[in-house]
Amino acid sequence: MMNKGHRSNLGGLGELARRAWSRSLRFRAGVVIVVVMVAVAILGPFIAPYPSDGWGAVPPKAAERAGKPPGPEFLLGTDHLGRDVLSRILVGAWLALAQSLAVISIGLALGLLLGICAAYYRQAIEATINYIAEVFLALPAVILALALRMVLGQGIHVVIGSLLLTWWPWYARVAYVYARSIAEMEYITLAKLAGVPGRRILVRHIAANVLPPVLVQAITDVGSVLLEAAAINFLGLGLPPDAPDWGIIVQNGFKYVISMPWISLFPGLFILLTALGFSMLGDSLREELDPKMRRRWRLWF
Amino acid sequence: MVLAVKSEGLKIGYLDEQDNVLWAVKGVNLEVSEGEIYCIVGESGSGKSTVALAISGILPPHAVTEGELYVYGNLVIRGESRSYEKIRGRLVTYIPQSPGTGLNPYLTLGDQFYHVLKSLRGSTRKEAKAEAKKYLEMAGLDPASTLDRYPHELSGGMQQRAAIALALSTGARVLVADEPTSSLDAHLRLQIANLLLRLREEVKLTVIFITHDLLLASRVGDRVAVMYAGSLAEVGKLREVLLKPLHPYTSMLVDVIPTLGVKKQLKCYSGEPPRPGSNDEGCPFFDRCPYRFSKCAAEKPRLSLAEGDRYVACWLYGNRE
Amino acid sequence: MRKGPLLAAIGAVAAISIALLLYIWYLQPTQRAPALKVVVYSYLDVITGIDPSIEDDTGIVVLGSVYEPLLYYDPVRGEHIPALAESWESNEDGTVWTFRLRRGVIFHDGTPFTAEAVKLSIERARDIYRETGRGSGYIWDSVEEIEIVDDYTVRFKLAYPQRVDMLASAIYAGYIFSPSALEKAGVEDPLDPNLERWFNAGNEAGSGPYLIEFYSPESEVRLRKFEKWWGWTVVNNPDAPDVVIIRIRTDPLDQYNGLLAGEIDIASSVPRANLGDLKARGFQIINVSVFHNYILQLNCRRYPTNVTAFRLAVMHAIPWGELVDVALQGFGRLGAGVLPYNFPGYDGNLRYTYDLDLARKYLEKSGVKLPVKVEFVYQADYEENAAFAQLLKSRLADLGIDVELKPMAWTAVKEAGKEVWSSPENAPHLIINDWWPTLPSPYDYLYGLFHSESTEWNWAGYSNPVFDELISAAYEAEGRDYGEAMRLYRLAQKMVYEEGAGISLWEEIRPFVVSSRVEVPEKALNPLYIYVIFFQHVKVRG
Amino acid sequence: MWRAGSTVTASSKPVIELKNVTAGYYTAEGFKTLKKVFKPAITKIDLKVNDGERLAIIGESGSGKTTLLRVILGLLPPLRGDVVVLGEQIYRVPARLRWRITRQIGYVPQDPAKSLNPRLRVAEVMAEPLARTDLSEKEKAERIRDALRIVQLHESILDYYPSQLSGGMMQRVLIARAIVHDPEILLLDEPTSALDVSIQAQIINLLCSIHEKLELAMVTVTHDLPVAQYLADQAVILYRGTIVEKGPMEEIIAHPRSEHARLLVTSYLSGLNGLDRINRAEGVSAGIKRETQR
Repeated sequence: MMNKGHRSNLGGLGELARRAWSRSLRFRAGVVIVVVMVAVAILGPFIAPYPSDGWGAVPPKAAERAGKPPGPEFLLGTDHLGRDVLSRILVGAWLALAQSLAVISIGLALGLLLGICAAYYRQAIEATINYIAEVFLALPAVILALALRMVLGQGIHVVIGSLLLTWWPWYARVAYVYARSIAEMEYITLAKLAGVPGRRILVRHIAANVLPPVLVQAITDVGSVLLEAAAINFLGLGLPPDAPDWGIIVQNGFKYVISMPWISLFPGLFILLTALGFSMLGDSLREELDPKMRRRWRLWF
Repeated sequence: MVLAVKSEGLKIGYLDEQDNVLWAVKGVNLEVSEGEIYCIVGESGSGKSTVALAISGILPPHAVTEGELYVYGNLVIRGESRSYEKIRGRLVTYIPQSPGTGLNPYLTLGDQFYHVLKSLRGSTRKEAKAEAKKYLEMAGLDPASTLDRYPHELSGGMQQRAAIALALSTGARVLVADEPTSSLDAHLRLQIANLLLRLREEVKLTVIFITHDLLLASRVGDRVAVMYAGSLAEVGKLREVLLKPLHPYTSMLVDVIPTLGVKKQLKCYSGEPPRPGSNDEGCPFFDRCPYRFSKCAAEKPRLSLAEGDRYVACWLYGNRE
Repeated sequence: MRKGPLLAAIGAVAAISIALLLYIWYLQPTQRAPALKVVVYSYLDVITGIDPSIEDDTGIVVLGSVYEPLLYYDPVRGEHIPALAESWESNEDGTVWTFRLRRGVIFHDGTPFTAEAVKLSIERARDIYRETGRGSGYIWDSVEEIEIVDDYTVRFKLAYPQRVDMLASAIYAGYIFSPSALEKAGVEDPLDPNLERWFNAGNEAGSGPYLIEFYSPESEVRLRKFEKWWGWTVVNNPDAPDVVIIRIRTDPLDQYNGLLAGEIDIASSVPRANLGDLKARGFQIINVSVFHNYILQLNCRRYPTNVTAFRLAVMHAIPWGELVDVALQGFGRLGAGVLPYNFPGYDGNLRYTYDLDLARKYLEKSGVKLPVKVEFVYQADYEENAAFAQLLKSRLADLGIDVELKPMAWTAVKEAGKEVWSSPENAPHLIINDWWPTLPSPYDYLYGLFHSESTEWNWAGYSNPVFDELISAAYEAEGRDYGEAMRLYRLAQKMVYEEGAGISLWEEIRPFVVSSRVEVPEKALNPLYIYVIFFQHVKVRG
Repeated sequence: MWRAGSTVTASSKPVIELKNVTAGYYTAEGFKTLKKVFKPAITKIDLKVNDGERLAIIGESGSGKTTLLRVILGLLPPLRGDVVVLGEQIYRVPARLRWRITRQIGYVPQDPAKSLNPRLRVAEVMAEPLARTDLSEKEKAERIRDALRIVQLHESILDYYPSQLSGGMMQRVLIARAIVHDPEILLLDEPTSALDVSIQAQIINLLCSIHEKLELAMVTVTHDLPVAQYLADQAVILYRGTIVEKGPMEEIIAHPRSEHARLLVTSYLSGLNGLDRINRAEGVSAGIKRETQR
């Protein structure tokens, strides 16, 4: 019989992270990757060897510099317009993080709010929110991006808007499911009987318990959002074509993938690495929240 | 006499998140004779359910074992290796705590019998139906009204009976019942207990009855093993153990159980059972024992013969090897 | 034993299916018809239509093999090649032209080719343009009457002198279709829109060496050899393909992959960066310099590009020296003026220099306050456009001009360009137009791209009555005094250059990549009829 | 502390009074119509709990005891009938303000693990019932300390999260929370069913002593007859939504009149006969003492 008394502790995300750090190699690896990426995002424009290349400017004498393979002068080579690929990637890091974090944070806030309200107030509010969430859940982000692109024109708002519209219902749904199970708990009844005001019940009892698992989910999702943002930009629906977005750099290099594979390869690797970092972080945190997950994982391998 | 179940130094633990082993069962020697109703009594965390899982061969993969376990002479646990191929579902069968979980909710009872019997013996539908009738009747159910029903159409007590009938139809000789009555109402408990008694008489079934309910055990059991913190505290004939408990823990159990119609004062024993993975030195009951003395803290008592065929793990009884 | 029947059933099914497969495999070689010679040609854009009188865009890749004009023109040698007409002559002042038609030609539906078809086809093209402004029928504007002298002689009577031999060999609007098309489409009037609908539904009434077997303009067009074509004895090519598949592959990389996979035999637009790789793999690369140039047009009706000095500043900020290398990987020729190299009226002196100091001076002169933002629209799937756009943006940034890049699909580019006439404030400041001529005359370029009435393609919104007057005069002079006409064209072209309304950025050298099983001889490609492969000359090996 | 059934000293002012109460749930029925059908869980219940009284509501699963509990707690408006709690018609009070009455009920739910918010420390849990009172912070702290003393928990527990507590400690915290604001009624829902037997005894004794000290009305809802006989003097036996028997606890155990009560009582009489039980009650510990003396 597994011991009931030794349930995992929910003493806050900080506590969770501390435990994950001490136990999980994956968590540590994830933290290292994410910290490095954040550092790159902040410092990128300053440490890039050719900052103006990074921002998308084609250098003078572009023809001479174009298509150089990785070497001492250009560590990751140059693209077909003679821009230093490393600088492009470093300068673009903040864009990658800004797009995905903006989507995640706004989507999370919106989803939590609506999901919890749906679970707590029930009835018409529940039905309406769930219906809307379902509709948006069924829409692929790329199609939405296409529509937004038509209506609003090009720009970062297309990326963030379309991803936001497809991600908030996911959090609303996750938050709703957690909140529903928590609303059934006796401590909610106890609080109601004791006259605890509704808003306090919503915040202290329901939201406080919904937040950790949903937040962990959100951390895991950063990678997915990054990939989707890259995909939208890759298709040319989002940012302008000279923006240092990693997806756009991959797309630019795609036509030269045979003769200059480094143009697409390195930004692709950065996308992969960042996504991996966040999902490692989220996965190991989730295991801390729910040790059974880890069990299953162990069994598969 | 054939021993239905025998264990020697059986230890079972689970891997925790850091891959440390938390021992739930810490060296248990059991001897269950054929045709006996053998009760294992203990509180939560005593390891009684883990023993039940080990005997019925359904320990989870992350469990760790040591020692030996025999079922009808078959060595099923030997050190870290476990092999249940020959006995699981054939010699031994398991009844879980909540009656619904033992049955497939998407099949009628008749179909469940058919699937079980087909896979075991290759029975046809007709044969399976005949068998099902036999065992349902044995379990005190009316086959005509239950064979075509789905589990949710039956009451809790009927579900548990059906689960027992299904278990018996496999031809199992040993039935491991893990708290089979704890989710049932009081009068249904009695019926299940009587059913087990009757089956023991009719088919010479060996029943390993896991429960925390001492009074219920006293109705059905021939012998009882009292478990505490993963070890056996006392083993003996049930009646003798209850009427004259030797181990202080057993006597505490007897003291604190409210009995209907006898309004004795319930004795208050402070403390709670130790959590798994806690200090293993000395007697596990040391903290709560009213009769403890210095030796108890230093050395863990081993199960040894106290009087007659009573085995007690307590230094009060000299712990003679 | 209980499992017996089931096993037997499975065994029987397995045995039967194996036997069946063996049988099919055994039969296949004997049942197969004599191997068809198939050529797959991949083309970059969707087909916009196949009405022989109206289509003036990508439909040419189909029309070129299915229909025939009276004459073809070889711009390199500067001579005409007879097609449906065998000989022709004009009167002194070039106002009456007589064409003698080829005998024994039949259309795909079996109807014979006669003078009636010529009159119907050309009048339809001319009249549709006159009535709706669509298509390239304006080239027949001078034609007043087409007289059927006899079944195999037609006479063109013109309102003003023209080189009808040039018109007849135009890439668009000169295709002859069978009068039986009217009946099939159920129309009486050749201008009935239902006839266009009938054509665009995948029907045809041509006389060319190939006929349409399957038409799906977004994905694939299949052509089959027309055995009764009059020219087979002339070309004498027993290895000509029996089936031609025109496969639309809008991603250049797709074309590359298709070549590698053996799904494509001739590709028109693989990424230039991959050509070296293809060459190493044994593919043949035919560099065709085509009359297809990319023209940067500047919006003359919207601030700040409506200021001439500003436009000239932009022109001098373009790094002309490295343009072809960066944007086209060397596969091109730097443009000059508006007309392509080798084309009548070409003037290699009409080039700007890359001179930022000069550009700054013009900028100062323009009085445009910096920083200023301009919009730049170009076709997204043309890699050279994207590369040029980023190059230009960087150089204009050096001047303090911020360029907003707006890559779009071709149809959207066209919509945006046309807006310069309807709502210039919404039209982009800079736009890349690409042009291939309908007829071998400078008029085609200059009228199409810069005439104030050419609202379809004059995306600069350039409107200059003197210019309009000049090219009309030149056009009229063509039939009378070709030298004088060319002089006037040069003058007009120079006006555009000096006002900076537009400039030819580069002319394409189009690398056709051909797999080793196909041979594309020189005469199968003609710079005037861009993208058209004259498959009757193509040889399929093996 | 066990106390004799005859020591009911309270004035007979009723704190809970149910008159002819029928309550239940609406379930959707039918595939096409989705008609809502009322399924009564309790019918025509008359119940009176006097101040200071100890009452057990005994019933097996499906007898309607949970529904009854929810009706008393103001969570489920009955179809018909009056529910008077502490002198007020609880369902005439708007739901928003009902807490003013329900706060006077100290409620201990069935499953301690589900009844404590894992994100709140014990101190916050304990303070909840005091939130809308006009006590000063100091008085509140005093109240909490008193309550903890009564349930025999150390003050240091206030800094703990529920996950750091054992099942027995959680139940004590919940009991302390239920009495911290000095309620008129203590309402217990299966107070020991989730606990081990050795801890069950601790809690039973604790509840008895609380009743003695605070002199409040104590209502225990349970299916466990032996536990009920310690926690109540009066009993009500519920069967299929109706009260089949009511009266003094001992009377019911000794002479059950209704058929269901008889079944219930007999099923709890142990397999060991009564003589054995008495013997055991007296002699068990003696046996061990004998051994130690030796």
